Amino acid sequence: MSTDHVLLKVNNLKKHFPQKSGIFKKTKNYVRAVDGISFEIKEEETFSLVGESGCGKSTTGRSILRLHEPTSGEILYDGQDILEFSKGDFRKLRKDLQMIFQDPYSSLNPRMTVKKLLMEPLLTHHVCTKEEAESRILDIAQKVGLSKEQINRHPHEFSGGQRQRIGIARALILNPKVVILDEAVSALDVSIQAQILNLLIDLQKDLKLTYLFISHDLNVVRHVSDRVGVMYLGQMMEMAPTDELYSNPLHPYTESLLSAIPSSDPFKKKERIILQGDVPDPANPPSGCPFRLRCPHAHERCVVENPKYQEVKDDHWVACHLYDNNE
Amino acid sequence: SDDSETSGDNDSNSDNDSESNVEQVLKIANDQEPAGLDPHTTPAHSSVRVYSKVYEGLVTFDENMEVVGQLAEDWEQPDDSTYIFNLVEGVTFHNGEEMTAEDVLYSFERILDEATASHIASYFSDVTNIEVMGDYQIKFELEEPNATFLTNLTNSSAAIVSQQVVEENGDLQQVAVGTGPFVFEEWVPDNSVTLSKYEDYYVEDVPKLDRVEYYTMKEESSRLSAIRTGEIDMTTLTAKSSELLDGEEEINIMDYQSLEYSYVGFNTDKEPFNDERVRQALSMATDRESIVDIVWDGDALVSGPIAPAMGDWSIDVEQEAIYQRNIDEAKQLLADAGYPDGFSTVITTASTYADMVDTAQLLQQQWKEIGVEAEIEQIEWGDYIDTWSNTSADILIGRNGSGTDPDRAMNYFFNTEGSANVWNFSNENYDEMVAKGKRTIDQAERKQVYVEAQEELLQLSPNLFLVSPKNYVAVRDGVEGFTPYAHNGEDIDNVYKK
Amino acid sequence: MFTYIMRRILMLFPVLFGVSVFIFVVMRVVPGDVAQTILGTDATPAALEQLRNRFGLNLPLHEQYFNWIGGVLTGDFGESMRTGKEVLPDILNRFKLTFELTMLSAFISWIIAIPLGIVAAMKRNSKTDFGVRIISLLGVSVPNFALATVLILVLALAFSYSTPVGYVGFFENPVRNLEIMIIPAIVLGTSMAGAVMRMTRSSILEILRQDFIRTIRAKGAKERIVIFQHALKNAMIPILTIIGLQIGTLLGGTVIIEQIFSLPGLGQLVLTAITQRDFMVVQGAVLFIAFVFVMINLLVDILYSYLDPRISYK
Amino acid sequence: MRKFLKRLIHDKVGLIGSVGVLLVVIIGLLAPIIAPFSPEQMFTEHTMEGPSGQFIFGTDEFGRDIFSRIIYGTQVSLQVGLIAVGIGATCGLIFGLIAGYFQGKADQIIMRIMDVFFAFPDILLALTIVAVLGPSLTNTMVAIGIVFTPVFTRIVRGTVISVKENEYITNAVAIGVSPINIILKHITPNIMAPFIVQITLGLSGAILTEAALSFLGLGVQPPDPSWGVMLNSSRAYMEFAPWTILFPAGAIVFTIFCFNLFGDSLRDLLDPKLK
Amino acid sequence: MTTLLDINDLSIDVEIDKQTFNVVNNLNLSIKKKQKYGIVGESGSGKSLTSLSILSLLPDVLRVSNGNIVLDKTTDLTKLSKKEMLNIRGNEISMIFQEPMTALDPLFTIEHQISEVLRFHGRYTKKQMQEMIIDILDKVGFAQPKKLLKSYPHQLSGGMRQRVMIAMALICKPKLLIADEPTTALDVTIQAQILDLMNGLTEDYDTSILLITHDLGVIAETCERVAVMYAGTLVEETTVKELFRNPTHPYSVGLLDSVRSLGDKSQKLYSIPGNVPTPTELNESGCRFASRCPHVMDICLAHDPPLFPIDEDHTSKCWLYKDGGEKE
Ligand SMILES: Nc1ncnc2c1ncn2[C@@H]1O[C@H](COP(=O)(O)OP(=O)(O)OP(=O)(O)O)[C@@H](O)[C@H]1O
Ligand SMILES: Nc1ncnc2c1ncn2[C@@H]1O[C@H](COP(=O)(O)OP(=O)(O)OP(=O)(O)O)[C@@H](O)[C@H]1O
Ligand SMILES: [Mg+2]
Ligand SMILES: [Mg+2]
Repeated sequence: MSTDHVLLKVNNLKKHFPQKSGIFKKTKNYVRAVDGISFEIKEEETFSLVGESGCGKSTTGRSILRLHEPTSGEILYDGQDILEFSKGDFRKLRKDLQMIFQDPYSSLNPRMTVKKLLMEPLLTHHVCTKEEAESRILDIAQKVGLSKEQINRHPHEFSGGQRQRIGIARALILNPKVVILDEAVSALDVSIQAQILNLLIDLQKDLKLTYLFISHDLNVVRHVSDRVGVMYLGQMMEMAPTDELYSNPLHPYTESLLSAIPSSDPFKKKERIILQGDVPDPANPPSGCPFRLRCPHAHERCVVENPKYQEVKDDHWVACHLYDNNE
Repeated sequence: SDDSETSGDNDSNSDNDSESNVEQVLKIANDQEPAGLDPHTTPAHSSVRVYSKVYEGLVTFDENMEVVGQLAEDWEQPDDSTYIFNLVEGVTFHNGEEMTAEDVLYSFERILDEATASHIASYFSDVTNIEVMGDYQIKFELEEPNATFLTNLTNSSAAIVSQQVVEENGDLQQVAVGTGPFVFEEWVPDNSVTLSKYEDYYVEDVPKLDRVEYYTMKEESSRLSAIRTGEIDMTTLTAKSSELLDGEEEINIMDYQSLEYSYVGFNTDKEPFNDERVRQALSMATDRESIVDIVWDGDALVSGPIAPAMGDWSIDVEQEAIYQRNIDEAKQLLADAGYPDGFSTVITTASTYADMVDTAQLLQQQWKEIGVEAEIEQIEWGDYIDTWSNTSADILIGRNGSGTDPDRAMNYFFNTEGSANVWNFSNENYDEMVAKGKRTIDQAERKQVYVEAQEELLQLSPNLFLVSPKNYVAVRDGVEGFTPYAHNGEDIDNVYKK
Repeated sequence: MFTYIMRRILMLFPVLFGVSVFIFVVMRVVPGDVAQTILGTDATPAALEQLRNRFGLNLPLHEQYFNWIGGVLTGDFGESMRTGKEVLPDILNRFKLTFELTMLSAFISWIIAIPLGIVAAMKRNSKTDFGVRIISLLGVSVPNFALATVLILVLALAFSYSTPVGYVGFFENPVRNLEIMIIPAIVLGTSMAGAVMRMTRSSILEILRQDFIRTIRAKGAKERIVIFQHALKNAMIPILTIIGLQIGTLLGGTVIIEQIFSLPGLGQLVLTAITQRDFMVVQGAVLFIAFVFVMINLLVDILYSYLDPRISYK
Repeated sequence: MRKFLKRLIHDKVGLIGSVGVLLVVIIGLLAPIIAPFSPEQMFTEHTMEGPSGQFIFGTDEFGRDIFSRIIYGTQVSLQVGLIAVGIGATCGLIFGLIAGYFQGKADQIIMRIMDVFFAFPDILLALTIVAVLGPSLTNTMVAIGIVFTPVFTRIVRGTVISVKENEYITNAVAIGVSPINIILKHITPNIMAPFIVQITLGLSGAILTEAALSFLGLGVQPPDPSWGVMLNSSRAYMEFAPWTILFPAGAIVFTIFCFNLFGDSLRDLLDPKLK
Repeated sequence: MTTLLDINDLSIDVEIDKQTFNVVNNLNLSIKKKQKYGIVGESGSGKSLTSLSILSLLPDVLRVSNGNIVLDKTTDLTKLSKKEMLNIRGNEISMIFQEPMTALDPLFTIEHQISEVLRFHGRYTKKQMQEMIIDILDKVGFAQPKKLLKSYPHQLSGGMRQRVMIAMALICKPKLLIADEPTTALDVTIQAQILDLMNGLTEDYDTSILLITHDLGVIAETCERVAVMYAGTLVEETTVKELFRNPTHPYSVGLLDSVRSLGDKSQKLYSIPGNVPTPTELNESGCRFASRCPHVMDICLAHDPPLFPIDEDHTSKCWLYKDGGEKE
């Protein structure tokens, strides 16, 4: 599917949100939402980020689009570090980097018609004249399965699935290269979710898109991605091609995550690893390995030392002391 | 409650009820808060009504507005410009100290001292020398004969104060220690002032009251309701409200012609008001009767520069041609002055006084008929005073007290040099007339001077003199011995409760 | 908590500084001259000049400001130009009345508004609700000076009653004091009640829609407990906000009522001072009112944290 | 919009409010046609007459027709309300948008200034402003407008901050829309609901404040027939000419009542949470 | 096993703008003692309303228009007075909700909120209550239950809150626990934790469970019997195993297909075309699924099918099974 050309490369990305308190707004502490992650996405590939709520998936996605200014790190799009761009210049680059949002209800301005919503990106980037825009709108609407009559309606007149199609059309109308899908189907019912996923997969092929797919639904991730990264508490725990990851998880966290997926088969009761405790607060992460508090294999070393993130097999990366010797 | 008690008393044992039974406390409601208590620096009427009960001057007016002695037993005039006063002996200040000629000297020195910034300093600016001739004798020497000197001395602000008290307190704004019939007790700002009887007062049997309480009640409706329910014994009212109380059995309304008159003042430097024809035209366009009817409910007299309450001093203005409404002639005058189609102007007045605002509205309508289109600008009191003193308005509506001597009304307001001549008005002939009035000691002669001066002034019309209202006092049954006069509307020295 | 309060108090300074500059400048811009208003029409120019000098009105503006504000910082608010009295004691004295009036009115408004608001919320869309909404709107629609005047007249004519004259402080004679204050407080209270009633109704409704109310019901709670323990406590935060604002506004907004009922409060002081151009008093009083207003906001914020464990100030 | 109107009509309370508001506005617009006399015309023969066939609300102390004055007063009061609220709302909108969208320093500065005004008691602030500018219709409007600015600023700022949380704003940023366009096209239309509600409530507040200023003698200038002026100047006659106060008071209460009803049900209708 | 709860012909109507729409239509189901019963269906199919109606917790605009809900074969819950219902709630039947973040009153301590249940339904001393609370908190897996007593909800994570909810629901040892999407808002690992806990505890307490979810996987892992709902109607009812082995109703089939095809990357995901109709869009007569059904027949448009028995333990509301048994 994908070419070998690395389109997007994230190097040691960090995003620390200052926790401001008091009226003097002194920064007391930082939420280490993303704490040094690296990955790369090849052209026309789907790379997924999974992990529990609050582990920093969205922050990663948003940092890439500079919807938050990252604290440090590099984000290379087609070889150029986008963090070097001025805000104004980057606004032009946004044409290539688009995003589809989780909530189809709140991510569309309720006061604009579909047509206006689709027109806005075209006008913003001056990519075509108004007349051309009309035909491009009709074109993309048809691609995502919206009829000609529907484009004069307001978002609230559509169902969730249809709204998500509008969101997709809006992101794709500029012919972007990279699309970040932050929980793009999580809010939808199963059968609607299936419709949208089919659409996304088709569009990727048609338009040669590169996807960064963010989700906590491991079944969905498995279905759409080429490679998967597992995040925990702002750090990358494991990264591997999809099949490798699902069939041969190395990190204890990945293992428990996969075992926790409710299987849709009542006949195969599998052995489940039930983790104790909750995801720690990223403002006060534990010392050493971030997962150690819930890890069934935790030992002393995990308390003092954060395991190195290393490639243990071909294209299979993991950060766990269990694999330290597998150099 | 209080009122049922008092009224019950009155009904049951009306005559044989002795004074001792009733608390001799008089409660008076006023519409304004005293501005301060220093008689030498506080001209506000709301203050005068209080400090005039505590302080006394050398002389005062009797009921007939004749000058009689007060702290001065009598006086002699070695020549027309010298006065020697013999003081009453044994008068004490409320702090027990005796009042002597030294105190009189100190009081006038204080008035004349620029640092005091006294508003009546100008009254005595022609005093060249004051000399203590003994403990109970003092001499005043004037620059030239001055017919107004004695009248000026009757002013409540020409009060005799105690040097010791001034020195103890810095000024007299918050304290009041005089020789008068009442002792100052307490002032609760924006609420009340309490006076009590001065037991050692030098006049026998005065005062009759044990205590007087003045309450500040700015709202007419509150005063009305308080007098109705007997919360207070006495209050001043507007004509309209006094009508409301007419029917009430337990309340008596007393009225008297005031010394005030309302006027329209012009900036006589400014076009078109620098032309006396314009001013005359406006006078003829003014329907003073309807001001009497509408603004004052019929209870006012058309007035010239000297209010009718001044008796003989004032002329009968009703017959004056310039007081007759005559639209045609007014238009003719305007046309002569070069305004055949009238003009537009602004009438400025103080928002604080409803009667001024009402008058302005009436004039606006009346003047429309000769083509004068006026806008009304109401300004708030502080601003108004400022506007008045700077003559920054073209037309100002106001009220003047014509004082107790015609000199004030004539000289002070309209002499080219007059301190209250804010109208930029100047007429040599007129200036001579009023100067003569001031110098003339002979009463009959003096009167004649002022009759002529008034007629001259009406013709020149630097102001349009409008009407002089009545004042009303509502008094509850049981308050005896109260008679208001134009020059002393609130004399309570002989008041008692039954 | 303590440090929070201290910091908040520090934060007062910029606002109060702004208020002080603003009122100072405004008072200098206002047309009208204190000397002239004091001395009236009979004053000589020399006397006027004398008076202006005495008040330091001839100094450059910034010097006047720093003289004043320097005094204020050391607790010396200067002297009234009109009466020569010290400004701060006078303000504090008047404030007692205004504060009592404010609190009394607020109290009256709560005992009317909160129960009615609750009832309206509980019987949403019923006749009762409709009635309560109308009453509350009428409450805010009637200008309180009109209500006061009508009330004075009706009481005098129909019941031969008028509030006693002569103000006495609460601690001197509580009964008489309350008798004097009750009618004005009722007038102010009814006009405040409308807003509180609306806020109570809508926040209770809002709370009743929340998920946790369903949980409480599912536990088997009686409606009484749902409303009074849970809904009301949760609704208190927005209600408190509006109450805080109202009390703050009233502190400077009782002018008219004070005037009508002849109460020697802060409002009258300021009003008289404004008309007489008594700069020192206006400046001092406005600064003081602003200070109290900000303090009340602080108090409300602190109350929040007592009510709501989620709000904690450190 | 049609749906909205339908719901408005279904809400009885709102219906009364909207009809009332409409009525007041129409009366204001058509004042010269409806009023039988000029508001300033004095029938000196007919002072202080009770309601009659000729003067249906009676006459005042100058013999002016109270009915006509009230009708024209509608114009004045609406004008005070609209312009005062217009000033307050416009300033509030601009400040609130800037403070809410850009936050940081701009926010700090704007909000601190607003705090200063907010800490000023309303009436005193209006009073001082009118004292500075001098009382007149225009200055009253300006004063009330300034008094209202902090309230509008706060409401706009608060709403902007919450609207900014919406994903569609992030969406627009992600697409590359410039801040100006985000404010104009995405934020402004979406803060309108609470803003409009505040406007309707502000209108009634302005009319009341004008009346209060008139009480203190600082409001609209006679002979302009503002209700506040009428109410204030006739308080003295309440007892023997109750009509002089009854009708202006009624006009104020009715108008404010309707504006409040209208604003209240608008708030219910525009608040998605209450649906 | 004896029946615990019988829902007979339950219909629920909603009133919008003076118009009445039907949102739950003639629903029948019955839960046995100690049984774990699941209801699945897409969003808006009426699952929550059904569960809320059991405890008369429906919002004002909604009301039960037909049918009854019988507890223990004796008590008709729809006929109970308000007071009698208070006795059932939290005591005989308790309920937990989807959103753990908002289901607890933010202003009261955990202890207060749990102790309320005890106070509403019995007389205990303070000490007794505290002991009982500590005991149940311990059971739901809190390591230091004592410390938790004085905490406020905002100090807890979503999983912890949900466990508090479970503790609250079980403290009176209810006969039935209704769990409306108890884990939807939670992460998979936490979800596993909670489901595990519910499974274990209800066994200890002999409590039946009515589990509502849209996740077939959750049903498969937890429940014994299942009802599939679509647009306010029950379309299929059987054991969980039977449903997965032999789904009969075209909607159930579609649902299972879309879930299962997720595994298979090579194929297109299966999806049922169209959307669940909103109450206002429902056509009066005919099968509510007809518009999206791949097997739609004339009769489906005209007449609403009854529940046809497939076999003794399996019913399906589809004209295809008019004659029972196998698909045509
Ligand atoms: N704007 C922000 N300011 C402060 N903290 C933030 C902000 N956005 C996110 N965080 C914190 O950063 C952490 C990571 O958040 P993020 O939204 O990236 O997680 P996520 O993996 O996307 O979770 P979810 O699955 O819930 O969407 C969380 O603890 C969150 O509270
Ligand atoms: N308060 C209400 N007012 C009006 N309609 C409602 C109300 N609550 C629910 N409905 C309607 O009733 C239908 C069933 O709702 P219900 O909440 O039972 O669905 P659900 O199956 O629980 O869905 P979800 O999975 O989204 O929770 C929906 O179409 C919904 O629109
Ligand atoms: Mg996220
Ligand atoms: Mg539900």
